[in-house]
Amino acid sequence: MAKATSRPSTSRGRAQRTGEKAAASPRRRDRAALRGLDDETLLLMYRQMLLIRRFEEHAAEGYAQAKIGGFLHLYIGEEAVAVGALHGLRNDDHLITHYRDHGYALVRGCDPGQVMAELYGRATGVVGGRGGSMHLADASKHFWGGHAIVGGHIPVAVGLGVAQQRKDTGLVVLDVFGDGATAIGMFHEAMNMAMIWRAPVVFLCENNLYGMGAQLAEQSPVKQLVDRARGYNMPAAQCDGMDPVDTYRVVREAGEHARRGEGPFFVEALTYRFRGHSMADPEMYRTRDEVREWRAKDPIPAFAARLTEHGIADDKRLKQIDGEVEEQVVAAVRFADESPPPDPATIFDHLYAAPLGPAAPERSEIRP
Amino acid sequence: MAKATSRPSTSRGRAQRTGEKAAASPRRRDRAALRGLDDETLLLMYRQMLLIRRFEEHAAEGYAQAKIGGFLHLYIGEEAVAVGALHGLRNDDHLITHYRDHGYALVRGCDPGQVMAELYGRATGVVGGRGGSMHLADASKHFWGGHAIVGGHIPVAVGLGVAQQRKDTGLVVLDVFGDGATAIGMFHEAMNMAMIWRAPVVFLCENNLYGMGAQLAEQSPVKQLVDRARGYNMPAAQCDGMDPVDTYRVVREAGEHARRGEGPFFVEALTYRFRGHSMADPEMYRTRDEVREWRAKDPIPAFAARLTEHGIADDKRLKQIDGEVEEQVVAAVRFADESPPPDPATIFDHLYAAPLGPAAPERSEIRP
Amino acid sequence: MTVEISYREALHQALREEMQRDGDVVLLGEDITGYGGSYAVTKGLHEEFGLDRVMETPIAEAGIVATAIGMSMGGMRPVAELMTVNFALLALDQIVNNAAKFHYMFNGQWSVPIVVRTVSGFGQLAATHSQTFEGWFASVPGLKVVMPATPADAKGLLKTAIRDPDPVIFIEHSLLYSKRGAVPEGDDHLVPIGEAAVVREGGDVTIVAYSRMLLEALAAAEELSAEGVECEVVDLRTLRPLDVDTIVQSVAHTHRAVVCGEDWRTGGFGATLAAEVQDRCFDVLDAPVARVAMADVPLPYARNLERLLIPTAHSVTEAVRSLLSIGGRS
Amino acid sequence: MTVEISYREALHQALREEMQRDGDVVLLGEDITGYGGSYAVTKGLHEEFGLDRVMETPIAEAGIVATAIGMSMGGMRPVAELMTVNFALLALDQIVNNAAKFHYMFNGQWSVPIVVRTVSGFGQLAATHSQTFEGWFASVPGLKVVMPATPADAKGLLKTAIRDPDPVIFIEHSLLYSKRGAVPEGDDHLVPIGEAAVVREGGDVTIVAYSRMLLEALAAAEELSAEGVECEVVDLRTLRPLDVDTIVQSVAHTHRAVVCGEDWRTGGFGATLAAEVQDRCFDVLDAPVARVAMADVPLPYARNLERLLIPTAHSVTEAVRSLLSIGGRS
Ligand SMILES: Cc1ncc(C[n+]2csc(CCOP(=O)(O)OP(=O)(O)O)c2C)c(N)n1
Ligand SMILES: Cc1ncc(C[n+]2csc(CCOP(=O)(O)OP(=O)(O)O)c2C)c(N)n1
Ligand SMILES: [Mg+2]
Ligand SMILES: [Mg+2]
Repeated sequence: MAKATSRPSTSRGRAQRTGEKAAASPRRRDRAALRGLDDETLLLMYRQMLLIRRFEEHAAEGYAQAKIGGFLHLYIGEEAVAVGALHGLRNDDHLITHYRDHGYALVRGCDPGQVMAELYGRATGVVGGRGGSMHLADASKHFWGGHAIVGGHIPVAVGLGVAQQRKDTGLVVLDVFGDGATAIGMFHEAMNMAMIWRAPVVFLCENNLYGMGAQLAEQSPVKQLVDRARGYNMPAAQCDGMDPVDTYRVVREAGEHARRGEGPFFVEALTYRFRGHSMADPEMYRTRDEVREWRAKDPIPAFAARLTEHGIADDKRLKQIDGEVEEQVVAAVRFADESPPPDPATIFDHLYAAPLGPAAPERSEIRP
Repeated sequence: MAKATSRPSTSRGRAQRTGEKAAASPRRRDRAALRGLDDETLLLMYRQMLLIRRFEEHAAEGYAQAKIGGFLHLYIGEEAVAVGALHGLRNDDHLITHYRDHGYALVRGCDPGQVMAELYGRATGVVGGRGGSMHLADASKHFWGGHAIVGGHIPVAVGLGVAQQRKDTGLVVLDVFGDGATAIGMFHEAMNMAMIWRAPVVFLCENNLYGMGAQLAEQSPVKQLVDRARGYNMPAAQCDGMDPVDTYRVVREAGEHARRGEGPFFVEALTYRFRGHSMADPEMYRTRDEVREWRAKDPIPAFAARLTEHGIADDKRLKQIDGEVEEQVVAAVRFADESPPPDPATIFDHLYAAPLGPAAPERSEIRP
Repeated sequence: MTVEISYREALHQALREEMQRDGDVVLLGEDITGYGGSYAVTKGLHEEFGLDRVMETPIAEAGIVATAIGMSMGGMRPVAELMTVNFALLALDQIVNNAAKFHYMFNGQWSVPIVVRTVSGFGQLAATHSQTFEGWFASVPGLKVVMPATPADAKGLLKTAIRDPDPVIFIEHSLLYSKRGAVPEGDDHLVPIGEAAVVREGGDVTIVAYSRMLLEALAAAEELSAEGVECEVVDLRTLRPLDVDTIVQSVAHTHRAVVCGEDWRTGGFGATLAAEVQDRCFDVLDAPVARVAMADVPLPYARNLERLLIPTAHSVTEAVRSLLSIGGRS
Repeated sequence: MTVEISYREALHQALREEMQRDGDVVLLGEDITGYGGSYAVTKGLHEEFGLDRVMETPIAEAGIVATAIGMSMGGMRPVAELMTVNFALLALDQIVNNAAKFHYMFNGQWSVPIVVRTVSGFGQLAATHSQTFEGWFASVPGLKVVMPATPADAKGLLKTAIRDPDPVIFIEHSLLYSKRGAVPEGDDHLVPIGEAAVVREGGDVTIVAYSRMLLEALAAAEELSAEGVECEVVDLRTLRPLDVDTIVQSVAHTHRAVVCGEDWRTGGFGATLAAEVQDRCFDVLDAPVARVAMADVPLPYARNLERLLIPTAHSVTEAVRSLLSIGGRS
């Protein structure tokens, strides 16, 4: 992966080049691609992808049962991105994402029960039932949310990055957003400012080919989103967002670049969402064939196959993990379902961090 | 000038290449550079640059005498850009600019008296005294203003361009802004949308090296602003903004590209403002030496020298033009000074284009 | 002759008819083609009119409104859709500094005949997606602001807005899209901008409402009528220019007023109304102008909390009852 | 002990002292270094504290506020400068959806201790550069909004705002920068947010004002006093949270109120005040709450037109006189 390239190289491109020159069998090559990671980590990655998948399948059920309201944006199909990216960084590196955030929350270590409780709008949710699916957060884990205004959080990450610099924390910021978000002004302002200040930010663009129903191909003048980075002279690389290990590698390199003080880095993860944009999506804008084609690349069975092929786990172990995860998610649903809704008496809490004193007009207006 | 290049070539670059291969003397080369234009046009260019210069010198006086209020942004030093650019396009091509707009208004054919009257805030001003220096406009000449929110007009030009396309007018839009404006979100949204819709827009960025006091070098991750275009896959070129003929050529090519339906084009004019950002500018951010260096490239004497050198005009003719222009400007000042202020009874006129009917609360609130 | 259709269908018809009538009318916005429009108002129009007249845009709210403004300057009649009014904040500079001002500041040289269609509403969408800013829009000189409550007004006002030479902010309501109502047949049903309607007569209290709150107000009036309290209900329909005379006339005989909205109590449109009514009706008022509004807090996601905060018919009846408990002045 | 300094100098001192006190306090904004700050408030600070603590930004208002928000989440105390309040429209999404809401919507996990310094004012700057939006900011739950009128309050409130854990919109006034006044000496002069001050006592009319309009109100009160009319003048200082009690107490003994601002009459902060005062003081009011505000029109450039529109002491005296001509209720 080239640094500060004017023509960003892609991880795929590199893999191809390796392929050309080497005589190694595909299987040998793939084992090499896994080699940076120990078996435990690989199994953890598998477990995490599965956790996201099962969690969301149950969430979809909860939505169908009207236990979950509002918008529910599933990450199914894209699990490898969150898993790979977060493994590429330190656990305390800062994380801020758009609304498609279940995967990031779970991998970052939020309790699945509390995440499900948030979706259920319960007092035990990660943000007390105030945010729902789009606004998961846990500041103690340096996970700064889940944000629902497209692009709105992108420049916030730059400020977080500048603070790491000033305070010399050695941490970087992972700033996650979709392909559709690259059109909005705030993306531009953020990319530009991050470069000017050399902020340690990894811009991770999840290119799942669609905004809601808007096709990237028709809504972008550049075919590859890494090309967006060229207007800022920002180094950039693509990764295979259906492969947690490839994503891990690219994001790790991007993160180390930023951590070394060399400034921001743009990563484009090539991925696909198997479900609609949100549960309300009639999905008229893409063909069944296209969806089928991508489903064939499902990151979970693909990764499972690699794990067994390389003897990292056998089917039994994978089944066991499967069972454990399912149990965990069922428990999470139960926890959510049994949790109480937020106490109406708390409705004005945390409007301000400082006590308002005698003025406090807000409180006097409760008329529930 | 390359079209749709990923690495935009610059007009300067091209001139250098020409220089390398040819044995022609500098003077021959320069004559060639003028050749596209007949003597009359060249003399008109000279006259127009001079008109802007003299007009603004008198405006500065008017400001000192408090006849002009608010912000006054002088274009002195940058005259070659407006003159060259507008000669590169049709007279009825659409024009929209930022607040540094005197030059564009005058070259587009607004009456200097009415422009000065606008600066004086008089009823006879181009917009009736309502806009002042930053908001000159004449829709009948397809000059859609002077705009004071940095970046705010840039995407408006895209809409104007789309309308030309839909109505098949054969016209293009010249969209003028400064280097500082390229950082703002609206610039990005405009560049992106213009490419998606192939809108016939020439984005003309006047790179005078500074925002107000902010140095481009410190506020931009790209050294050349043409590089900004790369993130949109938009063809781009630089021109020498101290030379009306070079600017003319590049903008003409850009305009023809757009007119042919090939989409937008980005032009970076390399220029310098000799005066402060506005009359209020203490100019602490740049050295006298730098200003002196650029003043040595003053486009007006430089162009005069070329005209005489090539026998297009002799000193006498130039002096005559000088005299005529001075007379014209003095008359403009007189016209402005003798014009009445706007009638207070008109103060609510044109708030809406449609009569408001009985509701019309606005009118009832006049409490002058 | 009328026909019973939904608010959504009424809007769809208005767009379709105006596009048929005038080739300069074009739509632009996010997800208005293949996705079908996030509230399905534009569904199918791109197939009928083609992608040149139903323009899918990238996610760039400022750019969308700016493009519409520029197109209007080029002789077109663009109808820009902002997916929800929450995202309008990103386009506010374009709306306030360009759309609202060009006609005035350039001395009437050109106007900006655009419509910005957008939508307010709720549904557990949480803090950033549950706001409404009509009070802000309505404070901007140069804008017209329309918020229809019924299918008939939705259709008639949208058609008028499209033909209007000034910029119109047209705010729909997500909870009204499926409501049905009688709409005059034919393609010449126009409702004038700037005229309120007295939709129920009564002598005890004036309730001023618009958009969804009109339905809540009517439900409250019905309930109160059973108790012997007769409310006069005014549907504003247009917030700017405000038909203040209709309100004043009503308050002149009821002596009491409740103004209803969904934006925040502090600084919402209800404050504008209350300020105006107390000013013009001081002598006839027997009680302060009461406001039904959103409490001053971001809307939380949890269903129970959301329900506590969203103003309803119940909030209106409570406000009316508490007004009536205040003794007359004379 | 006090010292007489300008409003500009008071602000400068507040920034400097807080930066000396707390290394996490940083400034960011356009042209605040080499240019010296467009109103010279930050002049010289980059030399004293270096470019890491006085950060020049590109022209990107949304980005500036967002950066400040992110820095605050990273443990810093950023003071962002938006060159004028007109440009704040471009950052409104960041202010409303991020700064104001994070603390609430993420359930108190973190707060956003930023100050957004900006400035309103006039001076033939024409339509887009002569607006003020305090009524909008003050309607947003989660924000604090401060508009000092005097050097002492400018200094004391800015220092408090910087130490405050919530986002504070701090609006200065371009026509006040050169006004001088007594400021307590030393670096511990703090003025609490949320407390209005009765700056002149009187029994006939309450005038509520803030920022530049306070000076106009005081001039009006002086003039009216010569005629035997005694005005009580309340300087709000903070618009949110609003110290409504101080206003109510004053109106309780004057029975009349004029509220003054420079934003538009329709939907401006004056409407918020009028709505609130008529609600809480209905029984004691002898006349409607009068508003002094900007007429509902974009401000034109021409000097004579601008002068007609900007509210002045004269507008205040006129409003008071017309209030007094309205007979008492009892
Ligand atoms: C400013 C803004 N505009 C529009 C929307 C509505 N909206 C929500 S998600 C979305 C599509 C975003 O697509 P992308 O960035 O590719 O992310 P993805 O959903 O594919 O992960 C849109 C238009 C919004 N939330 N915010
Ligand atoms: C949105 C916005 N932010 C800030 C300003 C204040 N401002 C006016 S001009 C200017 C500098 C613009 O520089 P540039 O775009 O390079 O144009 P130039 O003045 O050099 O021609 C700034 C910051 C503004 N008018 N609008
Ligand atoms: Mg996407
Ligand atoms: Mg410049």
